[in-house]
Amino acid sequence: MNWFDSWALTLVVFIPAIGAVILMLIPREQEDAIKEVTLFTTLATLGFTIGTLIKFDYGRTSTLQFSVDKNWIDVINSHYHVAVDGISLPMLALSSFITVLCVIYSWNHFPEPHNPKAFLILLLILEVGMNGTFVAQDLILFFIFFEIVLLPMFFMIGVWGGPNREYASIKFFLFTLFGSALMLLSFLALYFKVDVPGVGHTFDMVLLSKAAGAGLVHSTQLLIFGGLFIGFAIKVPMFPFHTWLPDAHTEAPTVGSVLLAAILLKLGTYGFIRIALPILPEAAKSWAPWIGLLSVIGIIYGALGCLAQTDMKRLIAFSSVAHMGFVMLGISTLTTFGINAAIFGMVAHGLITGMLFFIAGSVQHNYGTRELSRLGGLLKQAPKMGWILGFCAMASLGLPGLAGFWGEFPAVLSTFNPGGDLSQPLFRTYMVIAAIGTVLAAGYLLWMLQKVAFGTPKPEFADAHIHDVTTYEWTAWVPILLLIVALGIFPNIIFRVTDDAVACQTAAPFVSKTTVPISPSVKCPASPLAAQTTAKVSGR
Amino acid sequence: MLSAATVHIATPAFDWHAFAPDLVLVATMVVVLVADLLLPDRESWRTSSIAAVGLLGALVPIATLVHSGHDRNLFNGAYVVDHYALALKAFFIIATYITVLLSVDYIREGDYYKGEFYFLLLVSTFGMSIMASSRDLISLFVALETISIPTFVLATFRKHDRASNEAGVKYYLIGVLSSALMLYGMSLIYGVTGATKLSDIAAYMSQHGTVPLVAVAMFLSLVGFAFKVSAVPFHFWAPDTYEGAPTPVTAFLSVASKAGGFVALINIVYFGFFLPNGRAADSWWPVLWVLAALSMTLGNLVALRQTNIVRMLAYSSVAQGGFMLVPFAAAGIAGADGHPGKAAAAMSAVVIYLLIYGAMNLGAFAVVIAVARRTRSAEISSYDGLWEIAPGLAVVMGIFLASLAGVPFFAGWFAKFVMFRAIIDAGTGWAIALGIIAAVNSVIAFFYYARPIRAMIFHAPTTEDRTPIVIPQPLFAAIALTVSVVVVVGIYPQVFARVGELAF
Amino acid sequence: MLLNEFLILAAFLFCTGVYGVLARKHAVLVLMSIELMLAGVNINLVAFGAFHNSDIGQVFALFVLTIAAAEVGIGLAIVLLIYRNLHSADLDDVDSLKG
Amino acid sequence: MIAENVVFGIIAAAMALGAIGVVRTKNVVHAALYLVVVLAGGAAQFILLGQEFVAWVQVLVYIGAVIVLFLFGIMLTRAPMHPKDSLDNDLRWPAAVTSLFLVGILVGLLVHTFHADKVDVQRPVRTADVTSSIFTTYIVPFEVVGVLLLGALIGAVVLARKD
Amino acid sequence: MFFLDQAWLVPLIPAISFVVILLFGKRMPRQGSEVGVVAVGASFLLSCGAVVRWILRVHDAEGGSALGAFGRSIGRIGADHAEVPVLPVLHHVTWFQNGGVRLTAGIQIDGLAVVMMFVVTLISLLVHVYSLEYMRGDRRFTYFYAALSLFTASMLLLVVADNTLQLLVGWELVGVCSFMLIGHWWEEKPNSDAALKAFLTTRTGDIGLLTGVIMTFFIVQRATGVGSFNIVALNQAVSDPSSKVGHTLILWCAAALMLAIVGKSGQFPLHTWLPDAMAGPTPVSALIHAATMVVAGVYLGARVYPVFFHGFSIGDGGVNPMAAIGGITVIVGALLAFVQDDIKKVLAYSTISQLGYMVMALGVGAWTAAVFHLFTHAFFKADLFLGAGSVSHSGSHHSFDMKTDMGGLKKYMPQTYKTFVIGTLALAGIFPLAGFWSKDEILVNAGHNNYKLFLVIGLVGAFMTAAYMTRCVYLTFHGEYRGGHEPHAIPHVDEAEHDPIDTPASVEHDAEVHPPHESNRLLTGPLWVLSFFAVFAGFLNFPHFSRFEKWFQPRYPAGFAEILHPVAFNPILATVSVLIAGAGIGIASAYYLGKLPQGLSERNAIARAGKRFLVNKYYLDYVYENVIVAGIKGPISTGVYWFNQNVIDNVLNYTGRGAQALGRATYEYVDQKGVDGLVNGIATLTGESGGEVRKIQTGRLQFYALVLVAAVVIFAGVLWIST
Repeated sequence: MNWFDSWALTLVVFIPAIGAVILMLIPREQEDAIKEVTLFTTLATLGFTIGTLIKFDYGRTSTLQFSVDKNWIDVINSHYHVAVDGISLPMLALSSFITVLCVIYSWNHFPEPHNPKAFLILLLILEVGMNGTFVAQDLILFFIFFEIVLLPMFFMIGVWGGPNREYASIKFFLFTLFGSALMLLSFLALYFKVDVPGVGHTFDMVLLSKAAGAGLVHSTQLLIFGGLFIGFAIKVPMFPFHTWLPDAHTEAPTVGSVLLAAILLKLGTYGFIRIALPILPEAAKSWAPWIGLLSVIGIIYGALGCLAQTDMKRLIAFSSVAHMGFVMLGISTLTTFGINAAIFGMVAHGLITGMLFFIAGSVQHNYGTRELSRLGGLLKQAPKMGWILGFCAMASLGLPGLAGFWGEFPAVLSTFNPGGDLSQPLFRTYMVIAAIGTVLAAGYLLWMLQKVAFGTPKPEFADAHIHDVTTYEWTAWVPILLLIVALGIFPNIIFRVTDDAVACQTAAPFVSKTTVPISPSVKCPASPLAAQTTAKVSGR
Repeated sequence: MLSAATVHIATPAFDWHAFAPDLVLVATMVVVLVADLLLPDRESWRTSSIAAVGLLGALVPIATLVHSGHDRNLFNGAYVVDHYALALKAFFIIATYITVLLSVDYIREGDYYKGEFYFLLLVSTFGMSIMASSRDLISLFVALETISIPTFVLATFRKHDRASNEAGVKYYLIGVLSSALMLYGMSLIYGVTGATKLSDIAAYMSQHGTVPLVAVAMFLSLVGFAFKVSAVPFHFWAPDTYEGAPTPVTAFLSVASKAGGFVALINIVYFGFFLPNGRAADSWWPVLWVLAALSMTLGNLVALRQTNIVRMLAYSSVAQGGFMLVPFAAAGIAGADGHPGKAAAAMSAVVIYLLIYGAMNLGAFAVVIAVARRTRSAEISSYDGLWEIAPGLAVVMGIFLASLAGVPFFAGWFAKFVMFRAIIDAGTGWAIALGIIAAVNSVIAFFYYARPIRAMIFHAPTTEDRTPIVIPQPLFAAIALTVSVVVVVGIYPQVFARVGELAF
Repeated sequence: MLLNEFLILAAFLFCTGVYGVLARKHAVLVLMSIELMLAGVNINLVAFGAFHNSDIGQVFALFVLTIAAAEVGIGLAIVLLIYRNLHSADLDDVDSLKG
Repeated sequence: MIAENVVFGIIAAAMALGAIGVVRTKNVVHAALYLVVVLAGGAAQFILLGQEFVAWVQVLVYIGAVIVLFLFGIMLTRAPMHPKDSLDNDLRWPAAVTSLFLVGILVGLLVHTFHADKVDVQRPVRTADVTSSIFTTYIVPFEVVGVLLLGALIGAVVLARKD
Repeated sequence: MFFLDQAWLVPLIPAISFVVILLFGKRMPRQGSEVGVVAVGASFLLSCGAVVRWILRVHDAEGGSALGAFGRSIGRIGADHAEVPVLPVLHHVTWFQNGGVRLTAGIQIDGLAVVMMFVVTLISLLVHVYSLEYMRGDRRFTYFYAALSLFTASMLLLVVADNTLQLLVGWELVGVCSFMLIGHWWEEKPNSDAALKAFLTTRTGDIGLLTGVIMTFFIVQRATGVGSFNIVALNQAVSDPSSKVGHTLILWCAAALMLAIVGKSGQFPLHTWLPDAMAGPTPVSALIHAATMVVAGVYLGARVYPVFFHGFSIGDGGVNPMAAIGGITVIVGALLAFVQDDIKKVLAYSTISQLGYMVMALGVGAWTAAVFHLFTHAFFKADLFLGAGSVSHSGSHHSFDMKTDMGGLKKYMPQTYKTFVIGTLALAGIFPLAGFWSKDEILVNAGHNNYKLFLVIGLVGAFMTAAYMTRCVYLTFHGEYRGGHEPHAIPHVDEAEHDPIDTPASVEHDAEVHPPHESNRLLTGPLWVLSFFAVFAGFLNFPHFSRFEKWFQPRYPAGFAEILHPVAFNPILATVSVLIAGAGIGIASAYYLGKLPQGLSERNAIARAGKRFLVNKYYLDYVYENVIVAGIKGPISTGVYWFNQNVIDNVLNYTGRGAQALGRATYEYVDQKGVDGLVNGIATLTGESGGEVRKIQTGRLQFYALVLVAAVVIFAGVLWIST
């Protein structure tokens, strides 16, 4: 255990916090210094993330690495336990990566009322929460980080947001708070009700996963899962808990929207994969058809919502509902295949929708409006931006060869043969609905593209001076665009990281006995506890 | 008739060490009074320093008592100095100390009796200190009155202000009515059990079980404390009194005095009515369940509609009181289920909640006082754009409100957490139901905690005056102290968790 | 003698006091009603003391008496203050804080 | 035994009437006098119960001090001696109903619990025991009451003082 | 075996070219077009190499050296060719791993693939060259070439794919390229509308592809235990009679993939996007919407043919969805072609009709015939499109309206005219041009496999094809030139109006400056190349020579061997079909010429008749209108057209509009008023109840006391009762 192994994750989480403290000490007037410090902080964080990526042992992605486990709150037996495995690694990388780009983008894009100091402090605190959530291996720690992101985002929307920002910010906050209150109840119930063999009551996610709900009667499992479900589903957001999302996105400043779409929504799906499924597998089996149902409803519903929008950002926001529907559909199949797809979908959606929000922000910046009826001819006035928009629309609609496809297709594929002895006809119906959803996705995205980019500019903007993509924008965007292509062509970049981890940590309890699994055999690291529980699960 | 002069009164063995904190407080009272007499009128605010020093001085024997480590049972267990009592004594003293810090400039700049103010504060604190150790109905009653009677006066301290008068009379009358009801209940308990010492009462009940009269008597004897913690429906005085009383007094009422009530509740419920065999719990947990649910819900709902921040905080404190009552119900449920261990854990949850609540609520009031120095108003609208004028105050206020709302990394989350933990631990359907009510309420609570935050940060200032708000040093110290507690405990809750754990 | 004779008398006094507290307009009368309640409590305590043949009832009653006196003192002071400021000691007039 | 019961009955009746008088009279001074009746009756009952010390304290503290205090209060607040309108507020009926319910519940419970319990009035409690208790077991509350009284005194002074 | 083993280079080179053009094209002397031409040229050479190597491989398998084999096989014309297995060249690498399954990317090079590679690269190369002139001065010249490169790469990726997933990738990418190129002039809304329509319609078909591909994965999983998208494995899995794969699954898979074919290959009823797609530049129409992309559906059908064969139970002579849809499309497309005034739309409907032939061929079990027709059709249809482009470029001021802007162009554009007529004759199936052989093979097989109905349909289609093409040729090249009188007064959104920037090229194109003239070599060169193939490609499957069949028909035991039984040439049927086609030409000519007894032209009767028309322009128009309206075809075609535009097309359009309306309604009523309304309602209700509860706090002290005591009473009462 060398220095790096034991400190890397802690640093990744808390360097932004240190940066935030430093920012507080810099006078508000020294904007350049503030920006530079922020950039340096996020870069340092990214540096450590990259270090983690490099030193990560890809041969055993299903094992937790860089693990640190210290006592934190003794009375409740809660630990400061951080670690990454193949499931969290991509998310952690995404989070620290996008944050850097957001800082770069916002360099001279600070929305009113300006005040970079406050804005960047919030951004850094947000990063603490995001990174922390993805590395936490203790339910309480997870909960804390999960909640930390609320306040900065609340202020970002509320202070730097659009005209209806107060409503949106409160709505965002209350929804999430409501979910997390129930989630906390469920965590506590897990603590008290699950008796991990040889350990007793614990908040440790790893141990709880190994126990896999041992000693819980089914109805209790269902209830606890219900609490977790609402908590995470609100964050995702799944239909019908999605209504905070369009408002929050529409009103949020660009960077806020980007982070919201790229990372914050992932906290919910990550929670499903990391917590809900492995810890309560039996309940997950009972819930999965309903989750699947809500997912496909979300896919269609989000698409229909998009078609009704007149505001570009709101449209993209609704598209998130649909896309996250695919992610959740993948999760609801309880198969390694589907959950891998979900993780891929999370990353892809993070990049693509994040990028779309960047563009929406720049469009707003240039035109002062996001009304689709007033826009047009972006390709004419700012061809590069127009093409990037087209590119992202294509990526978003799931064009093969770009990242979006690998989130959708395998998810849909896995619905053909769901795990955990779920009903095949039901999930195949979902498959068809989801496939129809892809057409609708193409419909609304291209419709948006047509409205915004094609045609000629409306008379009111005919003579407007429109900046094409600026240097800062290029710097922030190019990495995303490259990644979208790279992941599209080489999906294995992510799949190879997640595959074993998902198979061993999330999907293992759902391997079906009656149908042939997609995955023939996966070698998981042997743990006496795991073996014991697996035996128990399969013995049922 | 009373001529038996030869009666020999056995001098009880007196553990002076155990009483040292209380004695320091009494001594401070005396010094304050004398100093007030001696000091010229213009200098009499200096009594605050004496009070402050005395309060801090009282912490010294507490520290030595903690250090000495063993529990002290005096008078056959009627008066106990254990970790629980010491922790709460320390809490009361520190809370009062912060109240003194809040009061210094408020009292100095107003037309008040200065020495008397601090004297009365100290008397009340003394009552709390006694309360923490009392394990006897008579002591509890006396301590409760010692807490209350000075605060009746303090609430009325702005003598020429009609609102303050009204605050005083409402507080007084409801307080007296409640204590009469409580006394009636106590008299019945005494009548049935023949004892006033809580341990004897517990022993009697675990032998005989409860009869309807005892159930009603227990309930009646809770009324006085329910009034003190402003549990719905005994809360009516609170909003009016909080609004009318001088703000530092309000802070004191909402934290120290309320905590006194909770300590009394812990004493009577846990040491008196809580029985390991669970025979009595059945008859009182539903009461506390209902009180908790009502307090949370009603407090939150009404707080939604407040425009005055003090009044809002009053209702918030009603709701927070409801949250603090939740573990009582949990303890009762666990007790009735035959899990005394869970009940003890629930009680430690109350203690932890109290400590955290004290820090954040006092802090919030400190900011209210600081802002009111400038705006002379407690309307939420007067907070518009505070972020522009005084970003520091706005951030700090935001932290306190967020903490009250239970947002993590501010101490409030841990308070809520232990509360949820207690109720989930109890685990029955009723417990879960209460937990869900609490969860829903903790969300509703955010609605109104967010309103000042929105006003401060999202709204533009209404005044043109952008000069910075001057915060006097004591007030600054109070704010700094509370905010650091809120942040540190939020990140490392073990600090307070340990206290709560030690207490039970 | 039946214990209940005293207890019922006490209950009656107590409830009469309650009625007085709720229904009397003048503050001083309300304070008197409080004294009625406390008188009831005291009879209870003393009766129970006799019932148990212990001195605790009496001691308790003494404490109640003492503190009741202190309460009345404070109460009258507050009433006086209100009368000075409002020129009325009617509790119905004290209703400016509400909502 | 019968004699005691008769005495109790007479005193109790007087007390009850006095209590009703306190809450019904239209004259504030009369109310104070009715209260005297109740309190004096109470003292008598204490004696009847063999608890003499508390009885005399009752007489001294209440009738000697508190009632005087009330009379001062009445004077200072110029309470109406012959008011035109009622001294009651409009919550009279709900208050009456509530009180009746309360008394009903209490009496019912008492009867249910102590239905035939006898109290032995022939064994008076020795005052010495009382004092002994106060100064040993209850020394803490006793001392606290001292502080409390001081606080109440100063508090009352602060409030009542004209300035 | 370089050319076969390294066939992955074929799609890779244009892909690289795409990136290079995109990044550096603008800075190059010819704005990136040179890169595109060179890259596609290289791919073409590699493809040619692959074709040659493949042929040699076939003969190697039969033993003996290649040339010797060639000679021997000529010598053995008519001999029964024994089935010697020729294995496809398979290479793959791990693409990604998911769920423990290694999914691969790779190439499957066999006869079908090399044919397609050849066709795609050849036509792409020609279009690249053609566009150098045609698109010169276009405002997005560089971008155009980039898109062409990307298209070529994607199409080739689709072609070489060894698994259905990779095929899906290529499939979607060509769809996107089609979208980009149809909407090339996106400034005008109709163009972008058409692009959207094309993309969304094909995407609707892709529902089928998506689910179908998924099912292919599970078909293999059922059969082998490990899921895979591999095409060879798939074909084996469905063909193996002992496999565990249920017929239902295969049927569903076939149905799903059929939907994909319907969408992509413009089959009834999802064909309406194809005419609209003519909004794109003409070279694009030639490349994408005639020769290559639209046949991707047919290619898919051919690729996983065993799935359809077993799924739809082809070969037992019964009507199956594939044959039925193909047959309907043949007739519908042909009927619609009659009433078009836009030359490109005539060709588009013709394409639909011809694609119908191919699908129908697959549906009647004529695999080889379908692929062969795909092969030949690519040449003459590209020829026709490029010819139309040439006409519009040099003859009609960038208009495609035959009735207002063309006519009599024969004398101005002789080379275009000749190549166009060759293409027309090939398309009409006139002996001995390419179309004759391939169409004939379809008909023969349909008849042989007992699909008499489809034989009839094929003949009727052939008749109509000949007729509408004759009309087209007539209107375009004969008669009197009708353009030039009112240049630029045409409301038709055409390519002339696309360039708001006055480049020299667009000035040059002004009709008043330049009367109709022949196009330059960059345009006519490709036309002649294509004409060459249109004439000679058919001889590959000359009866009993049957090289096409021998070389390119799958000859490996992966499901094909037992189901492909192409039948021999049937001279009678061939005669009949030629006669029918000739009749079509004749009757059509009669409509235009027959009423004019005396010849007017020096050279031939048709032209003479045209001259006469020129003289009596108004009269002729009048007659023509009456002929169309009053004639036999008139009411039918017009009716079908009406049905097409108002019912089928509107179904599509209304589906779009309906989806949008549904979206609005969902958003408005369900989301905003329902779900969100509920949320806000709860919030409001909470606030309101706060307001109500607040009223208890009356400010009256004794009211507080009353409530307090009342609560005590209630509590006490309840406690008494409950204990």
